[in-house]
Amino acid sequence: MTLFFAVLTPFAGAALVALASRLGRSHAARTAGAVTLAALLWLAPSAHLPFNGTLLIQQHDWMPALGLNLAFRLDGLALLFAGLILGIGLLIVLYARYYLSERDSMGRFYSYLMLFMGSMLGIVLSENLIQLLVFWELTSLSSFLLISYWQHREEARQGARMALAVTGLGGFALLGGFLLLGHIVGSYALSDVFAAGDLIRGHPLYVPTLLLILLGAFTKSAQFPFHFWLPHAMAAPTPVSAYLHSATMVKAGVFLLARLYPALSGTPEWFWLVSGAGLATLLLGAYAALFKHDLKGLLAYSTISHLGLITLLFGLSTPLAAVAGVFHIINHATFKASLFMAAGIIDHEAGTRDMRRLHGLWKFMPYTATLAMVAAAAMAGVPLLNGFLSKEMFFAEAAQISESLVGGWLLPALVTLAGALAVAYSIRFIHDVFFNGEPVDLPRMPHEPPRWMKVPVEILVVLCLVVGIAPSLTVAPLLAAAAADTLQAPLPEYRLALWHGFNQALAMSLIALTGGAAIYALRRPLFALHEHSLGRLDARAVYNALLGALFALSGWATRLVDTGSLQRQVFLFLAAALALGFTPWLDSDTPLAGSRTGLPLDPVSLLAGATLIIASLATVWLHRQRLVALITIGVVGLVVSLTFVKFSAPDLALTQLSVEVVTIVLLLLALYFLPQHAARERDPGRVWRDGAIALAAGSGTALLSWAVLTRPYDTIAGYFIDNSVPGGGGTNVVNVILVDFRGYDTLGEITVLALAGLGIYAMLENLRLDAPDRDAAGRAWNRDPYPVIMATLTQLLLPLALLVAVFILLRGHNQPGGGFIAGLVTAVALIVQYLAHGSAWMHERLSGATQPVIAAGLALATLTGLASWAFEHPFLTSTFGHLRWPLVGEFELASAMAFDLGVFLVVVGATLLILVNLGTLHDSRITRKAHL
Amino acid sequence: MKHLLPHPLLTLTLAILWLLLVNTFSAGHVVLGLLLGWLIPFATASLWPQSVCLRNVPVLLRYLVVVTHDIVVGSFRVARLILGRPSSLRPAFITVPLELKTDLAISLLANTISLTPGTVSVLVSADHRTLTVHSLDTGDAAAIVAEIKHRYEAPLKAIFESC
Amino acid sequence: MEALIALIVGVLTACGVFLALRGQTFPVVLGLTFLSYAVNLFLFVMGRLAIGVPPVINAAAQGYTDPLPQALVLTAIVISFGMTAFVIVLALKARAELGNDHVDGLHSEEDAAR
Amino acid sequence: MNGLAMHLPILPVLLPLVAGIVLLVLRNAPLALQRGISLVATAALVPLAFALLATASDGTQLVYKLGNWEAPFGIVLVADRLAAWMLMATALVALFALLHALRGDDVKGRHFHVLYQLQLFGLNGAFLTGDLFNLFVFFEILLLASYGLLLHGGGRLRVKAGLHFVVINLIGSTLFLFAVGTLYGVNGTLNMADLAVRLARTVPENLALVETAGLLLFGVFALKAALLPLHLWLPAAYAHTSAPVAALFAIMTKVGAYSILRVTSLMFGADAGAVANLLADWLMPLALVTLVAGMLGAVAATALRQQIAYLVIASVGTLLAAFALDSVDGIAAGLYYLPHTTLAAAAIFLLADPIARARGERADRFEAGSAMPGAPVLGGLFFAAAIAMAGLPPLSGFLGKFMLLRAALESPWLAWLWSVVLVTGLIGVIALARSGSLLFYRTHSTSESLPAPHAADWLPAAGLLLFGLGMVIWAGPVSDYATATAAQLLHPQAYIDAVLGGRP
Amino acid sequence: MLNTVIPIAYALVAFAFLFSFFRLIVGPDAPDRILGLDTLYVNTVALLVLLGIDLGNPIYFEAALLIAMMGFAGTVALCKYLLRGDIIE
Amino acid sequence: MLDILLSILILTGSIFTFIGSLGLARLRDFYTRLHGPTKATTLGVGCLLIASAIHFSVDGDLSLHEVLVTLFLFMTAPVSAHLLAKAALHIQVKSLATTPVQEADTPTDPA
Ligand code: NA
Ligand code: NA
Repeated sequence: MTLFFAVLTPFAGAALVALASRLGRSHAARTAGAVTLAALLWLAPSAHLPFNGTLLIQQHDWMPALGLNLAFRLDGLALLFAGLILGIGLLIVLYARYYLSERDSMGRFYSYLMLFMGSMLGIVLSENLIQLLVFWELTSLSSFLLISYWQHREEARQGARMALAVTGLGGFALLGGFLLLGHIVGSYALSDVFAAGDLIRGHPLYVPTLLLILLGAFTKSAQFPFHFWLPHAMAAPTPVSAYLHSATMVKAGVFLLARLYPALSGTPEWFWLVSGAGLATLLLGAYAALFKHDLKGLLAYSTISHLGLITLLFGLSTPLAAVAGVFHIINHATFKASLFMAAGIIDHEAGTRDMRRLHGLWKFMPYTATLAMVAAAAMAGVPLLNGFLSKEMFFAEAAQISESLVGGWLLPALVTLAGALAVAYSIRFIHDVFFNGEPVDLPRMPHEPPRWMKVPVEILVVLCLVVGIAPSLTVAPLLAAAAADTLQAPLPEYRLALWHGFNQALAMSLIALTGGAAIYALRRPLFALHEHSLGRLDARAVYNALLGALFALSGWATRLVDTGSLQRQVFLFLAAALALGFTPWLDSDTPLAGSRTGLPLDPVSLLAGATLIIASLATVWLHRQRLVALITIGVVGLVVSLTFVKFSAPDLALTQLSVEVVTIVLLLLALYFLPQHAARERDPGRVWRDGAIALAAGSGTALLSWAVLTRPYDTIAGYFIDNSVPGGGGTNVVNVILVDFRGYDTLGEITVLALAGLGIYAMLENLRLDAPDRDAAGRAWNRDPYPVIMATLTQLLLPLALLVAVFILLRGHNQPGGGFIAGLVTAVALIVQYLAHGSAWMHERLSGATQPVIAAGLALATLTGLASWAFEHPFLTSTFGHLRWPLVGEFELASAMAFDLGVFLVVVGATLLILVNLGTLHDSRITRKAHL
Repeated sequence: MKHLLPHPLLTLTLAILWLLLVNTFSAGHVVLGLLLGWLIPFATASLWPQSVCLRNVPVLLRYLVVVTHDIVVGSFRVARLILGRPSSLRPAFITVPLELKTDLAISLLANTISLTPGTVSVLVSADHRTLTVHSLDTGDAAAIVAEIKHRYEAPLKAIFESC
Repeated sequence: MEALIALIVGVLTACGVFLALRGQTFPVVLGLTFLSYAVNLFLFVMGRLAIGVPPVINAAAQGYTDPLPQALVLTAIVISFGMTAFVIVLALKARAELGNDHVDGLHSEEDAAR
Repeated sequence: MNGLAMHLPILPVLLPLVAGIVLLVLRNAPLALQRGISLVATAALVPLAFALLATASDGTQLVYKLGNWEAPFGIVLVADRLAAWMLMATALVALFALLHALRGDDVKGRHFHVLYQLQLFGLNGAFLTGDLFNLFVFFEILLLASYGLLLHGGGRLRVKAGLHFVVINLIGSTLFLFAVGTLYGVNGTLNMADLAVRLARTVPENLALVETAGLLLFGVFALKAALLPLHLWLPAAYAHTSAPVAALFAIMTKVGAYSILRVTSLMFGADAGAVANLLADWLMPLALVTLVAGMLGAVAATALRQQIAYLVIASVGTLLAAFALDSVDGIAAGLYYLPHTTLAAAAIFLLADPIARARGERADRFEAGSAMPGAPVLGGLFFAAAIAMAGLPPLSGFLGKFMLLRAALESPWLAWLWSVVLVTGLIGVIALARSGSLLFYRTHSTSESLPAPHAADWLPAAGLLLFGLGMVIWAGPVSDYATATAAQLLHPQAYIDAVLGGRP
Repeated sequence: MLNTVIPIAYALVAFAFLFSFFRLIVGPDAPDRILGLDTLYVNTVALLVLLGIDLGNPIYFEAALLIAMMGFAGTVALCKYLLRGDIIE
Repeated sequence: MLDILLSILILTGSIFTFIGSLGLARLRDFYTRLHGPTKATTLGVGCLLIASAIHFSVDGDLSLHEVLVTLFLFMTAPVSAHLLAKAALHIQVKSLATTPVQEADTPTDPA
């Protein structure tokens, strides 16, 4: 578990730091330091293992079925990186404590830093590829937070987003690559992957796998053409740059190359892709670094260049090159971190990083200048410093490889050119900043930084020197362990020493040094040339254009589809339904008509059918004359009811009839507030289009009906007819289905009705519509609201109607009728009273509390269903029996009747709730609360 | 008693209507009919204006016979008019002065007029003093008014407005 | 007879679809009503057409039509009634909130002229 | 079994119904009492769902015969792994959304709690039913409740969105009935297990007919799931309603996805004879196009809630792409992804509310503004929620995506699915990074002074995110359950036997 | 005898239905159309009664009863709309 | 015998139904058209209902519930006619007879 805890510690530390920062600024820094040390301590007991060649793997089950486990690995490479991450991390913690100003939130900074540290540690210690990817993405996310730390700066926000976008691209590619790798190998464990190198390289999916993984590595390591994000990430506070761009974030990419080196390297694809990208990056970075006026910009491009160098080394695919690559990882981390910190000190003290203004700082900060100069010399590859050693190995390998290539002289020439450029920009860094005359217009008078701010730089510079002078006494064991675990093979012969004799590499170094000096001397014409040529090229412009295109495309596509038009939506849905419905018939043997013989057509039915069709078409034709449309649609409803009657469905007919009238009343209520007539279509083309859709949909449903009606079928209906009386206690099978066999549907159905009522009630609240005082023709309304004949005679009808309602309710179980119809009859009877007398009159006489009625109905239906629980029967189990009462005689009682009564109540309540509230919409004379 | 049984006549009517509805004349349904006949007026009592004054049941019965007769005769007459030449009709609006006072009586009169030969009640004046009637084929308007008053209004007044 | 019913279902659907595609709330409501007629009729006739055999158990009955679609249609009628009521009131609400009766709240020429 | 345990499958349906009725009765009771009842009833769904999960986890498929009528004659509830899974997701989202609503959204209109409980009634009923027509009924319940909730509080944009939502869904309901009707007209039954049996025996003369019915049914479910091109109702509806309602709606698209999965696996799956693999040609392309359209919409969005709405569409695409793989691994990936995306979308909807309030008049529009009160907490939570939505590690979205991509390895759709999922993933990251930085990064000094958010404003969202984290920590058992569920779905014979009791 | 009378009766009622529908479609004024609809309802009652006698099944009675009631309610509402616009005030 | 009675009733009923609607189609202004349905059709349906009552009563149980529909129709038809006429007067439809002064525009019911 130790490795797991080592990784977990910084994550937990992030929270701890945030808490500690409430106690004071330095508490955050101290806590962060302690957390870093704690992580180191977790590793300490196992740190000796890689040196013995012992591999430590710790594993915990996570998603074993998917091959995704928490698995940590400590080998040489992992240890090297863990050391860099935590070691340099510790120095950064110290440095940042003095770097950040009073206005910057310490807690936030260190929290983010700890998150990042933990993520990096996770990458390097992962044994499982997917788990590695998890941490990989976490570095992208936490670096986003770090880069955008100064969020009020536009360039910080942009830089962070750009970094996230580019590394995010890589992350997704890497996910694909790892999945393919895992698919090829059958495991995501690195150990298994290493063991399957030949299988991988020979697999047909090798090239896509390689491409995806390299995309991940290259984006993270800022390899050409994905390098552009890195300079923009310099908007981060310098400690962040020092950490992310020396030892950690960007190194994750080359770490991945090293990590998967045994599995993926050694093929021509690997060679050309990796070394090609490395070489291009090496040159481009070195070239661009020379022309940057921003101190951190110079360092950023230098970093790109050095990452290219390392990538190129891994691309060369020779064991020695790989060793050199690992070695340069270490060296670059140390000198670049110190250089960034030095640059940060300069920025911090002088208030600018512009090398056109920074001159002659030697006079103000000689100590810092000395440190920076040593580090810059290491960067240039000056002997006695660590950078020299790895660069010599690099030159040697480049020369070696070139012997086996056509046009082989080109590689040594180009890498020497890159070396010369590196020398030139290093000289520029030293000479421009610390010498070269007097400072120009600095915001502050620079002086040496606080004591403790220099300590991290001192430590790193000392390391550069020590390693450079006595490599075999210092770095050698670690390098050996790391390189061995990179190769997963015995180490090649190599010697870490200052002096290898006078060989080709040394010659290249000398050429680079002198060439670099020459380039620096010629800098002014070169700068001018650059300004007018390559300086105008900007990868960021391409990135911005791409992003702009994405946003433009998104906006265009989204607005194209989503116009906010309901008609569009309805059209699309209908078109989709038509496509779905007609497709099965396209290449099908299914005949349209079946074998069933139908009923003969009689004249009355034909007449009714014709009436219905004419009324329907009239409704469509006259739909702009809204009252007329209402009348014609009333005919449609009437004929539909007649159809139900004709084909043996009296219950349906009764229901349809009642619903019809209530709907018409409802529409009339609404019509009062809506325009009486509507404008003509603005677009006559739309009428044709809609007509075509309507015709297609109509044909579709007609054909579907025809197809089914002409076919025989085998139905479960017989069961209901057989069991209606013995099982349900009722002779009206439809009603028994509704209240018993499928009572659950009915419970749902009355809930819908209740919901409609309540929803409408909620909608109507605070809704006030202007009541028109004239009709469509401009006539004032009739001044007699309650004609006396109507008022008087409807009063007489009410008891009769209620009697009918009770009749329909009670007989529903055995004859056509039931709660729903009875409810509607009652509601209509009461509505007629409202029509005849007005709501004010009604509310004086009737409580009109409809919501309790709805609640009571729902409750009654539910409780009837629940009652069966008492008898250990499922919900809604019904019972019935025959009772004998004196005088009255025998009669049947069924629990389903109580259920039906519930239905009745809900229908009455909901219908009245809807109609009455709608009716009093504009009437302020009545306080609405009173009758709800 | 008045509170417990607000409309005894209605109760009886409803009980009979119930028996008509269920098409059964068993004891159970008689009880149920009476129960409903009591319950429904009880529940809707507030929707009733005042207890109906009803006297002169013989007059009422005779009135019903007259009206039924007139409906049948009137229908034949209207049928003949419809089947005849439409252009020969002499439609007119006729104003009938009212002696009836109660809304119920006026409404029943209007109803009767509409059901019987060639006339439809169209309007009751704001002061309830006159009733406008549309006549399909008007020979002598005054005769129609007189017949209405004599044949329908007088008995209605006797039945509903004599207490 | 089956062909007539199929034709009716088709006509009801076509009218419903056409009206549902209109721009004002009122024809849309009418269109939805048509669609519910169409589908209720469709669902009902899925039990096939039968005359004079209502599913009411009776010693004298000559048979019974399929009762299940009838029960389903009853449920569907009630549900579409609730839905229609809701959408009518919603149309009014939209009229109040959007200031006109266009489904997208756009001003029709008539509203603009006012 | 006896006592309440015997009725376990129906308890998640009845509890919200009874609570809804009680709340309707107590509509004038003190607010605290109403809230208490609503909260208790909603919270109780979590243990109920857990009990069902526990019962179903060994493969048991509880069948509850309503009215004590045998299937296929009566309606049955079937609590299998999938149903329990959906109930759990619903219960969690509902609980946290309700907690958020109690901050004041519930008093902005009438009957919030009644509608809320009945919405849950509809959702749970839809997940549990084993009857196709009953599914329709519960669709209507949940729709009508959602109409009410959507419009809760009123307002111009809300009403317009509501009108569109209602109309399009009504047309959808019509189509549903056409499909159910056709299936009944040909097969004479409504029980889904019975339909499965009969559909598998479809004779050639009826083939195109039942295929039409199946595809129309798919059209309806696709509308509910917001699959392209039927997704247009969603952005406005989700973006303009209140936060808790939008959060609860995160489960609504999943009803459509659930129905597609249930119906295709049971009735049109590999064992379905002539009608087997009905959706094979349709689902994957539509899902991928939906994913792309959703992501492009998220990029184009000009306000946070609109963006989340489009991300919900994108997540539907991802989800259905997983189901479209039609393999144990694919469906398992979808089933793991489903609660993840529901919880994440709900969390970010809930978060959008305090964010909008803390930004004053800029609300949730993507305009740079001044420093907002409570930025660290809200920003941190937004960051986490955005990670979840974008499918980045370490949250559950990543694992879902991982499972999906892994499952696609053996599929002929591999190249398409990978390209779309990976590229849209990146686009999502770009879009969310932009919105996050526009919303949270102060660009000018404070001018208006707004109150800092109360902890209760963001705790429900944080709670949802914690569940997302839990799905990562316990990813093993969770994904195992999803895999077992997928296996159960792909072998529907056990379901059929459980429902029909071995009846032919 | 009934066997010959009933088809004639059907035809007569069907024509009545047709005439009412004609008036409903042709108008010209709203009251004409409403009157047409009202008469159509009553014609339907006649049709149902005939159907009941024809099929010898009393089950259509309730439909007739309801049509009579609902037709009246519809007519009242439509007329009220013409008179007052706001039908429940 | 009963057959003949029934046949007469059915025939009379359907003829009156027919004539009422014929008037609706045939007559020349709204007010005259109003008469047909109000009287003839109502009577026609009444006859048919009585026929039905007789028809089902002879089968066994007494069937008098048709009386109820008749009663209902006779009570409502005049009210419908009245309201229609009132509406027609209000919107001033074309009339063959001189229409009365619009005195109805004063409320009759001060409540
Ligand atoms: Na029902
Ligand atoms: Na039952």
